[in-house]
Amino acid sequence: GGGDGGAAQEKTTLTVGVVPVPSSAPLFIAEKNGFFKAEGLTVKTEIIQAPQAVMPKILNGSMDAFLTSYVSLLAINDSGAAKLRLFQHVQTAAPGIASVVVPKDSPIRTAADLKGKTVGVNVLKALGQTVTNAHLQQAGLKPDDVKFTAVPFADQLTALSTKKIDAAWLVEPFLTAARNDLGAVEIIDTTSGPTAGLPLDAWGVSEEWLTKNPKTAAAFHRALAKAQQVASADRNAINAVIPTYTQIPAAAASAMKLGEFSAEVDKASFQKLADLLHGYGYLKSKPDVTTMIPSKIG
Amino acid sequence: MIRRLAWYWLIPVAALAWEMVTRSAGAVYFPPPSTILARMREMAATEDVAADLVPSLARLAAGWALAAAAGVALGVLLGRSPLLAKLVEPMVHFGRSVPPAALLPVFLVFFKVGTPIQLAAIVYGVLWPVLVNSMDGARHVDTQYLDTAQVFHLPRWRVVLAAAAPKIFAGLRLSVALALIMMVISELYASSEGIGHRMREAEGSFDIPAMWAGIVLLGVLGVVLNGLFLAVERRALRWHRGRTAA
Amino acid sequence: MLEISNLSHVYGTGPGAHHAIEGLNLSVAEGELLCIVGPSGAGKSTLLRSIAGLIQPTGGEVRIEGKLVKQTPDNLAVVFQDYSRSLFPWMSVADNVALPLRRRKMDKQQRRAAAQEALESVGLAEAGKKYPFQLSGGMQQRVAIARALAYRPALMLMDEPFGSVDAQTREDLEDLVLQVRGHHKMTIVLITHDIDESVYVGDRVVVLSKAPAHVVGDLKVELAEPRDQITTREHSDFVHLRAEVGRLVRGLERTPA
Amino acid sequence: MLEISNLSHVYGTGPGAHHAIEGLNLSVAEGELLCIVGPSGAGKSTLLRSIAGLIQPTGGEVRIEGKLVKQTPDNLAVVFQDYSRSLFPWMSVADNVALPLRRRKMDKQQRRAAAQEALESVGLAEAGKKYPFQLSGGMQQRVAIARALAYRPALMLMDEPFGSVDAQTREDLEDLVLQVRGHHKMTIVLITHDIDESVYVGDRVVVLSKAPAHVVGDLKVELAEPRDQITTREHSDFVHLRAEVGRLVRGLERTPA
Amino acid sequence: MIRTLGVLGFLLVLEAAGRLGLIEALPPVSVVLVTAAGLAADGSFLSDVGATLTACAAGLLIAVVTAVPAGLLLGSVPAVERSVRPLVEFLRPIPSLSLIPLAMFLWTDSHDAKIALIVYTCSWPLLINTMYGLADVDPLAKDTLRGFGFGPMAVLWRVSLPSTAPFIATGVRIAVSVTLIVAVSVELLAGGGGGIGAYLVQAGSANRVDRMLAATVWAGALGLAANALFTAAERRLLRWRWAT
Ligand SMILES: Nc1ncnc2c1ncn2[C@@H]1O[C@H](COP(=O)(O)OP(=O)(O)OP(=O)(O)O)[C@@H](O)[C@H]1O
Ligand SMILES: Nc1ncnc2c1ncn2[C@@H]1O[C@H](COP(=O)(O)OP(=O)(O)OP(=O)(O)O)[C@@H](O)[C@H]1O
Ligand SMILES: [Mg+2]
Ligand SMILES: [Mg+2]
Repeated sequence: GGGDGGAAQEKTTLTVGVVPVPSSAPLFIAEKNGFFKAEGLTVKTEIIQAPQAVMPKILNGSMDAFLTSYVSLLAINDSGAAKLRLFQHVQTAAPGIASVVVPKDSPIRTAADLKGKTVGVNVLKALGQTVTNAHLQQAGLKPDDVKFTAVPFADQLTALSTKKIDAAWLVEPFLTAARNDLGAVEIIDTTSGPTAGLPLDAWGVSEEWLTKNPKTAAAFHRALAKAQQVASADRNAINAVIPTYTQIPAAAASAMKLGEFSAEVDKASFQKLADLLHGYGYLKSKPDVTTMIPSKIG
Repeated sequence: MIRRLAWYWLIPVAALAWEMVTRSAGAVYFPPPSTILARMREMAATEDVAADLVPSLARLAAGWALAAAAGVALGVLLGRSPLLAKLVEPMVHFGRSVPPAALLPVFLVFFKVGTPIQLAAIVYGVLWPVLVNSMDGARHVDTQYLDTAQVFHLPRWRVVLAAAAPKIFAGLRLSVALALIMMVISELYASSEGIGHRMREAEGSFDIPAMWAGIVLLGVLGVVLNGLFLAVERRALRWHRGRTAA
Repeated sequence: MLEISNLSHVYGTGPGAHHAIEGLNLSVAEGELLCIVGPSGAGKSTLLRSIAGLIQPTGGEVRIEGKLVKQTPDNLAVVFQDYSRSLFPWMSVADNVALPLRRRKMDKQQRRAAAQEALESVGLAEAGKKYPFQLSGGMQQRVAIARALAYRPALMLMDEPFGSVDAQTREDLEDLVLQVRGHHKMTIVLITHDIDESVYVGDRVVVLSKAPAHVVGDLKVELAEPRDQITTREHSDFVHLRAEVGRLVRGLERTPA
Repeated sequence: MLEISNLSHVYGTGPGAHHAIEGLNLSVAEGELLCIVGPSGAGKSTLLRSIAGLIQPTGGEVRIEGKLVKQTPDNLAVVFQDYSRSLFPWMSVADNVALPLRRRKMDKQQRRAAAQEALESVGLAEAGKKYPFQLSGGMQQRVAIARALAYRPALMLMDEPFGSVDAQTREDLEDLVLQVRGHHKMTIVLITHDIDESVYVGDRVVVLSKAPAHVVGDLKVELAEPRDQITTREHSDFVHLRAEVGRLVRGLERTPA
Repeated sequence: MIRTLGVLGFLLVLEAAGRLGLIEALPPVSVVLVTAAGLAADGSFLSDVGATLTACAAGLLIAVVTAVPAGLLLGSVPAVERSVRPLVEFLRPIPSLSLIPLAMFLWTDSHDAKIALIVYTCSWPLLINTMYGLADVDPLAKDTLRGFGFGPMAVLWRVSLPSTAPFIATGVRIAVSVTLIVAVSVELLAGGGGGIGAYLVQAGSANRVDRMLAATVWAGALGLAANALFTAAERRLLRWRWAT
């Protein structure tokens, strides 16, 4: 890519919603390495929790792009409230980064033991419940055999250690904390087996934004893609930026297990995720993920 | 009866105006009332509404009653005892400024997920306006009433309660709507049924008419509960209305 | 019964402090009806509040039956000067009168009857069901009197109890107080601005000075009993005493703020 | 100046309704000082409120200078019976007195001076900076009087304005009212329970019946001017009139509730 | 003095409970307090506090200047009150959290959306308390001024408003903490342009429970300070009330 004249771009200042998790790292790598500047872009970030809450801002144009999980992307598109497009893939799951855990003295030891128990997930009818369901089914249980309840990740450890829930679906860095602080035991690795290799997070934009800002989109995409290259090649680059926009200390950032930062999403895995979600009834209609991946940006 | 209903003229007028505005604006987040009503009818037909309403309302009633009783009792106590007030007031003003959402980890330590934690959240949220109004009301009771009570050795707290009633009722009036709000908020996390849960679900899946259905339902509940409350208040404060009607 | 020694009271502190009472000594015998007269703002109500234990005087002491008054003593009733604010607006008139009787060993029926009787005695037989705000000023004042009378206290403190009623009713109420006192052996301290009244109802009249209040005159009233509105007031002793009290009151300068 | 014709007022409706005034006719000439006496609960305060336009009588009409009273007429002041509640607790005494003067063309300085002057005239020169609750009952009542006097209204309505002050102060205030009236050409309607007072200050005394109130006596008081607390009260005309009013008042039965 | 004792006692009890294992899973109070103290030197946290406070102040100000007059209107014209009541009662129980998407949609600036939600939520205690205060005004006080020929507006301004002031003051004190709660909650759930809530999101994503609690302590402490400020102002403005 090259920094061709910003004058031709529809807009040069972008507001991007970032979730303070490792997946947002490429954006900060791009910023740090001056990729945005080279494209004549100024990127402002706003800390968000999940894209659902900022959809109004996407729709009224006050936010340009945002970090989203694939599940959210699918859910939002399914609702018909907005047409979202996958702008740049970020992270694909690797084994051991999201698991169902139980307290160390819990009698629950296998997926089958979860029958009739309460499992905490961060959001209902989303990734956690979906991947857990897949493993429960493998263990011969029906999704209804387990009661899911929504507890924010940050509060899951408390809920788990005080036995207010029986098990929790956790991701990094909570997973490490659960292991280290509570001695929690992993009973299901939900990013392996039937749910291995699912795509996790990506940068999303609205279709409307894409058609309205083709030049800006191209420039922004070039910068992000470049940063994604850096991230996939050099774990240290990720480690270096994480403490700048999250409260994860440098040491913990380096020790954290991460998924795979690749350039492109694997369409088959994306479709598999969509099918799982639809299969459990979390999506109304069966989606075709290819429609969400723009053929060419710019 | 008809005369009473006539006072509700503003509701259809507002609904009509809203319908026209939303139709012409066509914003996704603001569906016209007709769409919302259609969605409500659809939900009523296809889903077990009672299964969500009943537990929500039961928690609402229990939580409100607990909070109101505790708020009035504590408020009057703090209002009348300067020593006690000094001792605990900082904690009160601290506590009431903490967002209930941020207190979830603390609640999680003490209460079981489900109804207990939801009840706790409702009580916590509703308590404060009742407490602050009762406290302020009890603190500034006309000294002549207190002197009279003292001379005749009348139970002081009853005089305080009656004299502070107008202000206590202001707090209670606030608390009714607040209880509905807390009912919803308490169901946002750690819950799998109830109106709030359904509203969050609707929000999560961008079922905007369903989200508005929840809002409308809350509004209607608010009008109904407030009507009940005012009926009780009219009886309790009859003396007050008569006296202050200029 | 009542011993007040060297009583002083100062409102506020610092330069804005107001000496309401200074070095006041007074004693009232059991069953006596003492009238207190004195200029407006002298400190009469303050004195009465000290006796009732409603304020802690800043100096001296009040003893009732030998016991130092710290809190409101038992078996005492007060008719406040500001009667309208001493009736509870949230209760009917009858309930207002009956309320203190809860401290007597009476059941609800008896309380109600006693309240009705007291209301009748002040000419308000039909007002029981009304609320205070529905009564005229003078009627409210009579309710406050009825409440105190129904209570039958050992010590009754009355702060200008007849200020808002017409002449005829006033006389009736004066006689009512005399009669109740006779029947029930009450000790009564009555503050009044009406010099004639003080002599007519009092066994003794105490004249207070302007603020800070202290006793400037203490007259025993020895008039034929039972007293009678017409004959007593015509009697030369009455006329003489009244002039005497008048002189004492008038002897004081006009009271400043 | 003031014409009241066939005035009636009923409080409440239905079986609990109370007829306070019925078919009352009365007229007051410009500059006249009319005293109204009548039993407690008769309807005197109700009458006064109707004149002031504070209540809409249920029947009949009140006219001031020919104009039907619907709202409170201009240039009128009221001293309420319940003076303590009519003073604003959030204002100093001086501010309370000065407040109505905002309707006069006066700047702040003048208002303050007028308030101070009025307070001095009622013997409260030094109370201006205090708050009402820091005053005794009688002092509060005098503040209410000062407020009305400072306003210099064309029509002044006073509801038992001297009920809570001592005898000496009461006489001073009576003379003050007479003097102010003379200086400023006010028309005054004064309700009182003191028959002597009604004759002493009034140009005319009207006696009301017990509720429902109507006029049962209307006496012209023709005493030598200027009046004087000692000589006027000694005068045989005074004694005669007083007896006459007394008879009219007493002629009424004891007022029931 | 007594206040300090009360707070100290409370903290000691909490600390003891934590140390004795009665409160598992949460860091002890002392740790939270030390973290909270540390935040005072954290520039980015302080700018978050600033963002939250400016939104609160703006929201409260707008709410007071709209809700109090509205309350005065509703409280003094019964026909208007009866007509508007159903609408008010319809709106009051709608949680501001449910309105976040709508506000975010209407206001392109997150900060403005946050202020709008604050205004919406904290108007109710002001409105209701003003109305109840108005119903509590002594009619004789109003008659007094009417007797001097003052018009309805003057009576409203000079009698009803000062009489109602204690109710309004209570409403303001309730509203102050409501502003904080709404601001933080909006920031927490929807970004809302930085602030303590955004800090909570960051701390939560990094599993820093101590920091989350410390930031929560800050929210409470800010509420406490605001309450002290408003109580002091009330004591000055409503001196006559505290003297009796
Ligand atoms: N607000 C009210 N509601 C119902 N009845 C009332 C009300 N105000 C007064 N009354 C009744 O009207 C009658 C006349 O009252 P009013 O206050 O005019 O008497 P008054 O002549 O001023 O008596 P007083 O000398 O005792 O002040 C009384 O019997 C009283 O009970
Ligand atoms: N709460 C108070 N604070 C300050 N000063 C007060 C207070 N109460 C009364 N005073 C002052 O104390 C003095 C005596 O008041 P008190 O009420 O005892 O007078 P009083 O003799 O009853 O007069 P009155 O006959 O007018 O009722 C007055 O000058 C008054 O200003
Ligand atoms: Mg007094
Ligand atoms: Mg009267």
